[in-house]
Amino acid sequence: MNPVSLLVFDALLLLSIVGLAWASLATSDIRRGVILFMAFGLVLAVAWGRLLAPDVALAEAAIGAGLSGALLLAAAHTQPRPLPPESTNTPRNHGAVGVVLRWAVTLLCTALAGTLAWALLHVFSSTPHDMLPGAISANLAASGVSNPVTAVLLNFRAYDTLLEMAVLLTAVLGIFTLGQANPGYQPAGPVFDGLVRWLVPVLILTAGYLLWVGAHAPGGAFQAGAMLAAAGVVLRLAGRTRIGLPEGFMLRLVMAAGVGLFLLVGLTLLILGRPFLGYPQAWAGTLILMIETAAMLSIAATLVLAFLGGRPEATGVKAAANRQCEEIPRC
Amino acid sequence: MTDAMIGLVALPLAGALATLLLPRSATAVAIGTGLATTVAAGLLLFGVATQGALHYEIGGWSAGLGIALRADGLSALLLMMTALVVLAASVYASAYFSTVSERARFWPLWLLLWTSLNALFLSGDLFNLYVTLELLGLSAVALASLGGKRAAVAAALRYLLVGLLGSMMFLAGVGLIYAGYGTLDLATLARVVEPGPVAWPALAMMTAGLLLKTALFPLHFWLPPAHASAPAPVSAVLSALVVKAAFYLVLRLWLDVFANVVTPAAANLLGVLGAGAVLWGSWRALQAERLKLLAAYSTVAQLGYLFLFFPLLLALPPGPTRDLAAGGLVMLVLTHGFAKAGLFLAIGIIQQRCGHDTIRELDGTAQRLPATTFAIALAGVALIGLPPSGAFLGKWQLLAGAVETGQWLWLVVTAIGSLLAAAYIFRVIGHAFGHRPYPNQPVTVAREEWPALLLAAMAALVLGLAGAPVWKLLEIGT
Amino acid sequence: MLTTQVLYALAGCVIVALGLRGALLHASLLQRIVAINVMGAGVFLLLIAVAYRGPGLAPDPVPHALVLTGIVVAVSATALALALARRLHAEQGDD
Amino acid sequence: MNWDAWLPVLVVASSLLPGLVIFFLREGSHRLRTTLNLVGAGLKLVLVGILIWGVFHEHVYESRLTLAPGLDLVLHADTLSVLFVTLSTVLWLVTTVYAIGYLEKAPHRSRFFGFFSLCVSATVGLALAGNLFTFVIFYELLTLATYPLVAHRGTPEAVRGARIYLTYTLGGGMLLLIGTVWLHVLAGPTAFVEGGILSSLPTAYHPQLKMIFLLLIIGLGVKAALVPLHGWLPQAMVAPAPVSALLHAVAVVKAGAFGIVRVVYDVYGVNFADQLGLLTGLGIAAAITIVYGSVMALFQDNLKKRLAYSTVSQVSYIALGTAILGPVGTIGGIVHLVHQGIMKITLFFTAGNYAETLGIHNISEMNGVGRRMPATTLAFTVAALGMIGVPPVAGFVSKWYLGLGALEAGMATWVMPVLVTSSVLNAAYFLPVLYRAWFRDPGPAWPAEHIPAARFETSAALLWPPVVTAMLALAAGVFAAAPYSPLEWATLIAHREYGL
Repeated sequence: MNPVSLLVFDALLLLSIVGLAWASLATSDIRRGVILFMAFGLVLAVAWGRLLAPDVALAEAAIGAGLSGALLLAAAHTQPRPLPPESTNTPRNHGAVGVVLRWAVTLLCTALAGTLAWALLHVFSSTPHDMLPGAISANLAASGVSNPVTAVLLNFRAYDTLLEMAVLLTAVLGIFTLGQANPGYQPAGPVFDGLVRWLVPVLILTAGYLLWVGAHAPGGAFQAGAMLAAAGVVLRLAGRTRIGLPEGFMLRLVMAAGVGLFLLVGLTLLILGRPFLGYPQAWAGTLILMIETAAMLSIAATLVLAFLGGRPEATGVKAAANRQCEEIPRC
Repeated sequence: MTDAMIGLVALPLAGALATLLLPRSATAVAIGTGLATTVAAGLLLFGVATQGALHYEIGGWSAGLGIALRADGLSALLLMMTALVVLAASVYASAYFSTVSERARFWPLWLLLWTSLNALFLSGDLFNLYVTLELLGLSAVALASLGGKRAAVAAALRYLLVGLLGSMMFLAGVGLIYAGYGTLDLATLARVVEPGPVAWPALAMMTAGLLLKTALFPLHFWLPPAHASAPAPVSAVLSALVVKAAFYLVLRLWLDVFANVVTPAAANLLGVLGAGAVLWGSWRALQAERLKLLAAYSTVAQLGYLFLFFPLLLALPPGPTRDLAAGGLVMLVLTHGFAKAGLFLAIGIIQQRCGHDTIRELDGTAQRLPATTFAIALAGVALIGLPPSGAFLGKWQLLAGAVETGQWLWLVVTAIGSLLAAAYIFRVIGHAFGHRPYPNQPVTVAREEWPALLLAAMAALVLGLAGAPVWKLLEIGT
Repeated sequence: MLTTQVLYALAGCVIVALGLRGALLHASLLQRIVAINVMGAGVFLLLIAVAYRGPGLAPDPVPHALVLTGIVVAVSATALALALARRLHAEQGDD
Repeated sequence: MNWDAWLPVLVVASSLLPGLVIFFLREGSHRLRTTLNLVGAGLKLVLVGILIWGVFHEHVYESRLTLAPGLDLVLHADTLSVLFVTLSTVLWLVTTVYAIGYLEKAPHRSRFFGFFSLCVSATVGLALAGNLFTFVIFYELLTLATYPLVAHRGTPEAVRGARIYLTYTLGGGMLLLIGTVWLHVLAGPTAFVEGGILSSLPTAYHPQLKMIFLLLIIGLGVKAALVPLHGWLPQAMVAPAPVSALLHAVAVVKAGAFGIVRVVYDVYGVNFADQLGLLTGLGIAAAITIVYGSVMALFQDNLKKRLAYSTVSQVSYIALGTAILGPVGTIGGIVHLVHQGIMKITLFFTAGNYAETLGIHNISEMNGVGRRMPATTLAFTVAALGMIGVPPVAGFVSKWYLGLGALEAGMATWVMPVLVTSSVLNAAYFLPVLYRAWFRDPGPAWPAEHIPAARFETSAALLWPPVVTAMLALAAGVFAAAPYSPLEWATLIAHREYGL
């Protein structure tokens, strides 16, 4: 790709990204907005690829466009067809105040974009700081994995990832407090059912592959977790009641597994005299893989539960007892 | 002593997981974790007092590469306050929530909130601050919507959207800083950053995001409904700690990391917004119909006082007077934390026992719950800034700083604000002198009233009389 | 290639502005959530543009890790927001 | 345990601790509450006795607690503070006995006596304050402790009166705080030193010092009921009798006057204040208040309102005393602080007795009350004559010294007319009451006779306190020259202030 055609490709890509972003926000119908947003996510994934960020491209496609889109569509689905007046696209106050407000906000946003651009132009004109990437490539060998992004995520800045898993756990606990899951979907027709019969095993296989390959190539726990979640979502859409989610205590265990194992490893290392989350070089690879597996399960369970939109309808006998106990206080 | 730092994050996180896995004995596990974390906070405070600022590199990687945890005087004090307030509110919550399912859902989120607060006060890395802010926002929203009533859910949703907007602005600022200086560690950044086209926009973006989260005056609209409709222990922690965390970050960025980037003009802008918050918050609190709304607007006003310190601290040259003013600021932060938590817990008792918290019909209730009324009075004394309370010392330093630097506007605003605060507090206490006969047993619900009383007493008496060590601790900079 | 970084960074700024405008102006909750996600994507685009070092060279892995964390945090926040919106809608329905 | 550092704290604690304990007592435990009160009062009296003896022999008692760098809570016993502490301790003991009798079957007594002791601790703390910072702290604590007492009855007027009281005192407190902070920034920690400490400041600060003096005096003037700021005093009459007795004779009103004395003598130094021309302003304000108070008292039919306005004018004698340059004027002002306290508390006790025993609230209902309650009315007469300035009662002594001081300071041209007119006005509003009480025939029945005339005219606890204080007033006048008398002590203070 000679530079000129690369420039044309870049221009086209960016135009479509900005165009899709603008379109998804400009429409009045929420469904069109969400679908355009998903398209925006996918094209953005291409842009990540163009900027040599494959890990992020995978995550964007799977989580950013895929699952966020699925969540938004599920929510948009519950909106009654004729949108109630107050939630139409055009802002509430149409009068003079509305116009002034819109102009003021637009002005504010352009000013914000201007300052950002001005600061970034200044940054790009000076030589980029390579102090941190240099240190990473120097310490990559000691990190137990060869993919630098996974090394940063799970070794150098492991503490960030631990807290990020806690964020996921908080989100799903918050969703649980808000009530029961949405009603399920009607059973799928033969074609969709056939597709599901093939698609789900493939999704599970790719999830396993992505988990394993993350150590030395783009991939890792988040992308694998998203794949697994996709399998669960597809089963849910096909109207299946059992979508592979454990129940009761096991479900809570899986949800807590990601953060729990991470914390357990960190604390045992601390007890053994090493710094918190400071994996010994010999064990780093296996430890990271162990943590990533637990993280994958937790992420998958969390994202599926988010798609369900609430506490899953317990089906088993024990669950019935559990539900009955729920109602009587002091149980 | 550095293990105490890890303990402060790991213990509540482990507690959260334990309460999630064992819903039946969630309360016992939670209170146990709470005690352990408070001990850890005490150890840290002792460590910082004896050995000076503590520093811990997670994973053993040097600060540039990995994430560093830092604890200086200021963060150690805030951690200790957080521990005491959350522990007291936990004891209160164990009696406040009646059914097992409510408690099973409450405790994990509660301990996750505590984890995020401790992680935020300890963090020495910009992106890590973003993640802790996000964890704090989400757990606070989840807790605020715990009641499940329409008002609570609507307020929680608006709070979440505002929080997300704030976090995105903060992340944009972090991105700019990383682009410009190639490092995310606060200590190295403080050495490297210099005024320029990268530092100003980045600081502006980060500050805008944080002001949204700390509900400073023009951006405070989301706070009153969210804090007023949340369950009592949650609104206590929201008002006393969660908004303070964002303020702590503004303080850390402006006075510590970006010290030479910040201009007095920008500080004056913060001061003016703070003054607006003081007057507007107090005025709305005076007209509030419900006790919880009054307490929420009083939070908006009290935050205004904290921002009044910025123009003073920047105008004063580094030296003893500036340390005194900084000490006054911390004293106000701590006293408001304890007082507001005590006030909300007391209001929670009134709301639970009498079914309503409208101020006009308080006559009978204030008589049947004398200990609660006494807690409200003590908390009120601390909120107004009357002598035995720590806020009196804080306001004294604020007035002294205003006189020293000749910025008389802040002096006038503080005076008016304090009188308005006296008006809306004594409007409530005035109702305590109704006609009902005096009940024989002053404390009716021990497990709920003692936390409220102890918190309010901490603000109104202990901090006021035993506040001197705060200034000594603050000299231990990062 | 310097121009690629600049191009993508400017696009990022535009998307941030669009997202912010949408978040502030829209009345319907779902569109506000979409707008915030768009703004987040804009910020991530900035970060990745900063990480890009040129066609042949290895990019800086730190922003990639940050963006990965950012995406996961964004999706969990969106999930909670949507659940709150759904509960609010359900409450509005019956009262 | 080093005794000198702990005595002032013990003096304050001797009423603070019983108060805190009483708060949590159940309503029914009368005997325990009464013993606690009396033990506290007795213990305080003993401790104050030791304090007097020590200070008389140049012994230094000081306890210091650092609240923040540069801000110390200091309790320091010097001659002036001991005078005020003795006054409040003696009158607190007497008022406690009276209050126990007065609130026989009333509700909320634990709360009442709790705040009552807190109020006295604040007054004693204020008296013993070693620097302006501590003075401001106890000044605000006094407001907090007295608010529930004024609103004790819970009737709408009581709550309204308390709210007005609060608005005035908190506003004044804020101005006082600003003045103190401003002074602290200019002159550092302002300890109370006989002869004042501000004279050494550069002349560039003088305009600021004048502004600060104005702020301080307005802040203190609210509690000292100087004219424009006295509005709360008549409103606070809704409080029960022991409260208005202790408040208006000892605690609140005197705190303001004592503050003015402290600021003029121990912060500015009287010569420096005169050099700045501040004393004339203060003198004029005091004079206006004296005349205004007396004139307003003429038109009040309600007995307690009349006494309230008489307090407004009497307290300004102290301010007038400080405004008169020279030791003799100072003696007059300071000794009036004690005399007015004793006389006014007797008047309020007797007014309480009339209300409690016969249901009399207004002067028009007092016909022939002397025959029904001779002892109480006798005490009323002694105190009333003292207020007018008739020898041998204590009031005459202070007015005599004020007049003498004015002559010596050459300010007689306007001070003497003020003294004379106010004495005439005092006579104008007290003598008709005496005449009505002694020489008029009582009406067919008393408005509401609660306590029948048994062996004594009313219950013992109500009767003896006014009689004791009346005798004290008489003794203070007759034995003025005796050692340890208020006059002697005031002379000692004046000499130490002027460094004679």
